[in-house]
Amino acid sequence: MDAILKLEGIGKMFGGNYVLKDVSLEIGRGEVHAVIGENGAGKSTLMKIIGGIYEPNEGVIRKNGEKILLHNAIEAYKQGIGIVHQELSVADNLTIAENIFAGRQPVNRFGFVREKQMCEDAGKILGEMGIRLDPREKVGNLSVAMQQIIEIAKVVSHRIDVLILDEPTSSLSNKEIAHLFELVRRLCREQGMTVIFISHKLDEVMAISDRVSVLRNGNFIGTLSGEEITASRMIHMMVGDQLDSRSFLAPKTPEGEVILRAEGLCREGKFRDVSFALQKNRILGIFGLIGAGRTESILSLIGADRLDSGRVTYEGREIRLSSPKEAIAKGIVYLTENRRDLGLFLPKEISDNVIAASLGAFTTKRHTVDRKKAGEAVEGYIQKLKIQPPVMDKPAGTYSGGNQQKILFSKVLLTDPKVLIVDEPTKGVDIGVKMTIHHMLRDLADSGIAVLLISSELPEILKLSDRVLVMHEGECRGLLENRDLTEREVMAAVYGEKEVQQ
Amino acid sequence: MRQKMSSLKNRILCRLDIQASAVVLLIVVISIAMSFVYDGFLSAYNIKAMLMSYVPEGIIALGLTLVIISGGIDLSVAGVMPFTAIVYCMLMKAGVHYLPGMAIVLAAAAAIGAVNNFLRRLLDVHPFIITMAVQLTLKGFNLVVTGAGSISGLPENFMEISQVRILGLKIPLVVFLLLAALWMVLLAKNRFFRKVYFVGGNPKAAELCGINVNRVMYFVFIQSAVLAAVAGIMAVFNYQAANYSYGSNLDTRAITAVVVGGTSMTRGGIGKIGGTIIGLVFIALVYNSFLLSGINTYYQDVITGAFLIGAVLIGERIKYRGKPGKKEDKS
Amino acid sequence: MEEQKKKLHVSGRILTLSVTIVVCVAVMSFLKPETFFTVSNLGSSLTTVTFNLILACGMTVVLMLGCVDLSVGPIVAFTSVVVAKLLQGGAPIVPAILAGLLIGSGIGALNGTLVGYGGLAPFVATLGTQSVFRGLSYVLTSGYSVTGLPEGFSKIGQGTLWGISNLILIAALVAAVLALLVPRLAFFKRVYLVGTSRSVAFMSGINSNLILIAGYTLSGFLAGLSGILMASRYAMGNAGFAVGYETQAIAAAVIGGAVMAGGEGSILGTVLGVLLVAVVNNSFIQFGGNAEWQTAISGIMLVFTLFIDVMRTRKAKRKGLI
Amino acid sequence: MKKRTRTTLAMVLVLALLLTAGACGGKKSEEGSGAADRSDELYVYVTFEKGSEYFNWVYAGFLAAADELGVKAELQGPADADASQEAKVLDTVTGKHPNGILAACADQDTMVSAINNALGEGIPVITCDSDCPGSDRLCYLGTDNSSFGAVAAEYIGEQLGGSGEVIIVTLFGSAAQEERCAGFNDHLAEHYPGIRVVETCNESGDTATAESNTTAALQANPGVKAVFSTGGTGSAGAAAAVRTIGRTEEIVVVGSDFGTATLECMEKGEIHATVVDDPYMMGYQSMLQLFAAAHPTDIISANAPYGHITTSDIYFGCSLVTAEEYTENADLKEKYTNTPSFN
Repeated sequence: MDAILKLEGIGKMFGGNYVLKDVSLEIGRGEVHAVIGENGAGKSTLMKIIGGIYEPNEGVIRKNGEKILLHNAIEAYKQGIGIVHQELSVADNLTIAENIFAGRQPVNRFGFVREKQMCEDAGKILGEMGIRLDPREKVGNLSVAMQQIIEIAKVVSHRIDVLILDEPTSSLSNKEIAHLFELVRRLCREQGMTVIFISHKLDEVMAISDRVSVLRNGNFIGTLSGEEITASRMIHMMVGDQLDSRSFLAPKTPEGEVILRAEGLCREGKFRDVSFALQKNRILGIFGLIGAGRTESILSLIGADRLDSGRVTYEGREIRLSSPKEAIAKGIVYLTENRRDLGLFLPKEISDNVIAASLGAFTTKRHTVDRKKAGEAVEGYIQKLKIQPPVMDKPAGTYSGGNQQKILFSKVLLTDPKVLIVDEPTKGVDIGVKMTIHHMLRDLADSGIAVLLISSELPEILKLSDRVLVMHEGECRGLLENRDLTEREVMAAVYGEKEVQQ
Repeated sequence: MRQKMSSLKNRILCRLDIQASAVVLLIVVISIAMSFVYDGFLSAYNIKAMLMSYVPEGIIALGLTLVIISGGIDLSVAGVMPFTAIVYCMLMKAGVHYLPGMAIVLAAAAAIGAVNNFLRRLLDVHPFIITMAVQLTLKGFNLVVTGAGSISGLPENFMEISQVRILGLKIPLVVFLLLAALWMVLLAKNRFFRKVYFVGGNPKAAELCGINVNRVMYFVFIQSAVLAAVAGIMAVFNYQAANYSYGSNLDTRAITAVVVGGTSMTRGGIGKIGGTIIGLVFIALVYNSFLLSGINTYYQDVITGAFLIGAVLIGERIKYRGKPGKKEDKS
Repeated sequence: MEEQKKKLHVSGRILTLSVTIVVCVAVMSFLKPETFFTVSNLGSSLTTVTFNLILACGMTVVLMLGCVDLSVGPIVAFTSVVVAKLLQGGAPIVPAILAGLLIGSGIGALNGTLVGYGGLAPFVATLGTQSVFRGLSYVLTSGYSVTGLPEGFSKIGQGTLWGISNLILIAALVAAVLALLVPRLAFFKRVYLVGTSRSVAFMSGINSNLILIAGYTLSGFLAGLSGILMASRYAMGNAGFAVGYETQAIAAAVIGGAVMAGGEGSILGTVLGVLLVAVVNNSFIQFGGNAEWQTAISGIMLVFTLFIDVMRTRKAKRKGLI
Repeated sequence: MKKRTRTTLAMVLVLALLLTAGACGGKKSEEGSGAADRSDELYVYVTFEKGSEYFNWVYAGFLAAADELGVKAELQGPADADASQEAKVLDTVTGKHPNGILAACADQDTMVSAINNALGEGIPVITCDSDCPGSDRLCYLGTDNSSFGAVAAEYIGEQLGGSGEVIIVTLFGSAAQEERCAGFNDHLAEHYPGIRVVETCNESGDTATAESNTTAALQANPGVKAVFSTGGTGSAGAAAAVRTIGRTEEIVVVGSDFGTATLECMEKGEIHATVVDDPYMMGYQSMLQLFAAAHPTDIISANAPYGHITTSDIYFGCSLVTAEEYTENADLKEKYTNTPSFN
């Protein structure tokens, strides 16, 4: 197996600590090579290094034997390496065709874009991927899932022989995932393309990849090939010795009464008759893939977005929340999954971020901010959640993903909520912090708070939720009791009985 | 089927830019009404005079459209226009022929445009601040160089060329129409010009898919300054003189035209040259109607300001149904 | 690094400004002892700078909101005209003044609503109100100064208290109150957060639109106050007052450390910015430099102070401070 | 989507009707008193800094003469001093083919092509207050600005007894005010060599800026005994400056024109005298000349296609009104305080 790509001793440092340490591995030509690891294992960083976005502090990348040095995306494309990023990078003010051929549209001799030919080429590429979309459609009008596919089409349209897919299936439906895998296999067979596929969903990895490399906490553990690729081996290598108790964290207190009930929530084009009930001391998990309308329904519930119809009763009385401000005042708090745009004031220091949601509590009679009381509260949470480095005046933006999530939790908990809604709480967080968050959520529930957990990570849902509400494409597909519920049963509910049999 | 229908509706919708069409409707209604008030309103002479009076604003509005689409703003144009007019006259009086003189002045403007972007990146500051500082500096310089008087008595060969008419139109108007057509086609079709939409829409994504964002921003600020220089030169063609007071609040009128035409300052990457020209015609029309109908022209500022706010409100409320702009944090 | 850089940036800026002012004053007092460093010169040049100072304080708050207010000049003119017409029509002084402050705040609130609920870009909204109220000022007066104001009213702008001109005292009061409240008041902490990111503030339960309206209302109120003081100082209301004052206010605030991206800036920095521009202009005239250079000076100073700031943060970075 | 488009269209229509109603309403339909058939003749006065008090007085005279002759008059022009804007206004007005245009030019050269173009269309054009010598305008009616400056210099020369330092406050860029400064300096050099002009400040059309620049100049030259402002805004600013440094008694302040603010300072004794020309008469005379130019008789006139209009320029004298004269003389006060208003 001649290696199209060899990584030797790759090391990368962010703000003083190693994110990747001495990673060496080989990617065979024409194979589908999966790179797996828990959140925070350094998968995305490694891929960004291969894709030319980051430059490694140590180590060498060899392509077809000779050393290459990449500074930006353009040079990577020249070397035949294309990367599809985890966060969407499409310009939603432009058409599909323009997004696919960003900056390299076919032009005539005056440098004028040949519109017709561009649309035809775009149509051809979309056709190959089995998508019937009008290339002149504005990307802004497409669903998140469709935008992800446009992103992939854009990268594939470059003449590349190494395609990196950074967690591409996170927002695709089962049908779309099947399409994607079929396309990946076709690219490998027909065009001899090498695909590096990053995921932390083991079933997908087993379905598609020829070889699997495992990363843990920035170190390279090993590569499995052929029959060696089994779920248990992979989990063991991903999690290592530290026993990641995947078992269900049972509640320690009796079930409290229903504090919040939502019936028939609807919003045109986003979600239809979403209903659920939240009980004190219990965690209700909502499982579904991105684009299933879970976040949208919650945003409408707390008044951040429009709600067309539906009834919400809270502590016995019917309410209609007009803004997050009113929701927080009533004790209903939402921890957003979009830290960058909705969660934290990145350029501002920790103390500002933490007290931002409960300024009222820290305002003295003379309308001034009681700095001492605020300082103590923030200090308390820094100790309690062990935020590193434990300094008050460093900007939130300079912290790692895990610590940023801790800051967000401090901000939310400071408002001492009665109902805590967490959205993808462990996204982009390293394993250590993930454990603390899981145990914290369970302790919070035991302390009397009604917790609503939104997550697309099935193990996390199964580990924490007392009851699981399954949503798919804007509808509730079923409410399952979590008495040793298995992943298969949940997926069955997601797609409804018949589809799973195929 | 549903897929097909929505894209068809969509294509119509984005063609029929609500805000620009509302302004076109207003233009038609006002023209009809004015033709009753003053019968010579739709005469060739009046239309020509109306367009002639908005040539400098028009040329500058073309450049500003690209700057605003890319997410920036350029106030230095109000300093560059008189500056180039003055330097151009001084060069000609010093014996430089008007063609090389033109080249020198355009090069100087390009340098100013480059300085705008360089300082914007070096000082990591909003373009509003840097271009305002450059405007103040240039205006001060213009005042000192001309000693607050005006420069005239230009050489004979220039006086002749400046009176030449092409197809019955004066040179400044012809130059504006040519530039408008060129910029419209380039922005719609040319690959490099299209990059401005990417940089405006999603700068990070543009960087990732291989667009040299810095080079695009240099181009945007340079073309804005060069067009301001062209406006300055056209003023000298028009008046055969230069004065420090030219274009004293030209930037306000040009930006109003661009924004009324539908280019958005809260959402990057939205806007068309066609919209800007519609905005321009609208403002020229309002200005002209006041002049001809003899109403107290102080009301004109009130009406123009009110229409600017009204037009953008219509755009915000209808086109985006109040969806908050991605960049609403930026001013 | 961002916040440290910002912390260093604001306090560093205040340091640079104070040093520059002290150096200028020292040099000038040395070169022109009898004309520069006299109580009357310092006092009188301060008096003439008060209008800019009040407007610049209002502008600092708007910049902290990540916005800009181009309509302060016309608000000054419009308020002066309306108050003068009221007084000319025989209205008693105090109600006329209250009406003026109300008008200024009203226009500010309009700006805030257009930016907040209307979704307009701050530049576009205040550009619109700028031409509307400049036009209305001319419509009301068709260019004439509105005179014949009662003696008591012009006493405010022209009188002195303990030997110091009332204008300086009022401006100093405004600056002191704001300098005291801005770092402490919870309202300004919300302004500070909305300026950084409206969407994060909205999700954190801060009513961003209300804060925007309040910020612009404060700027409008201060512009109204300047309009009243100007009307009383020159005993007339005039539609041509304060043309282009918004540019000077923004320049002074930015020299003082305010950042257009919102969230940053201090009242003290702005005060020093206004003083520095005044000292430089004053010295320029003392040297008999032709006054035509004045417009260019503030432009060059703006770029220069920003430049020093960049150099200082770079040097600090090299020394591993941040 | 449909409902919202309907509301937009409705809103847009309302706005448009509002404007057009304004347009029709505003059509000037003043009937001239007495004169027979000339009521549809239109004479336009194009100025810069439309709204400055001085030009309001010129237009008042222009309008009075127009009413006398039973013709219509109109005031147009930019609010600022941007010469290129004023040239555009003149081009547009030419399109209306008025019977005559009176122009006060923001600067000497920019208006040349606009004026010649209007004359080319057969419209008589004359200039007033600030001339445009390079153009073929028929004649110029204006104040003899150099004598304007000389009158002020004479008064200051007497008051200061022939020696001392003086400051001039002027609007940079205004041709008329530049001539006044020149007249002031020449007269001083000739008759009162002992008096030295130490500083020329810019009032830049804003009272507060005039005050701050003048204050700084006064501080820089403590020996100054007199201040002369060549414009209305500058007068109020200079008076305020002198008041700021508290030397109202020692410093002689001479203003220009009779803006309401200047008159008030005169009453309070903060301005000792003001040089006044007669803008009202200038406007009135200009209208008469323009009317004559627009009505050629069968005798061929000096400037052929147009009527019998003076070929040499007309200069109006100016005089000095001291504070005492103004306060005692009742009808003088009455004349200047009832400012004409028109829309």
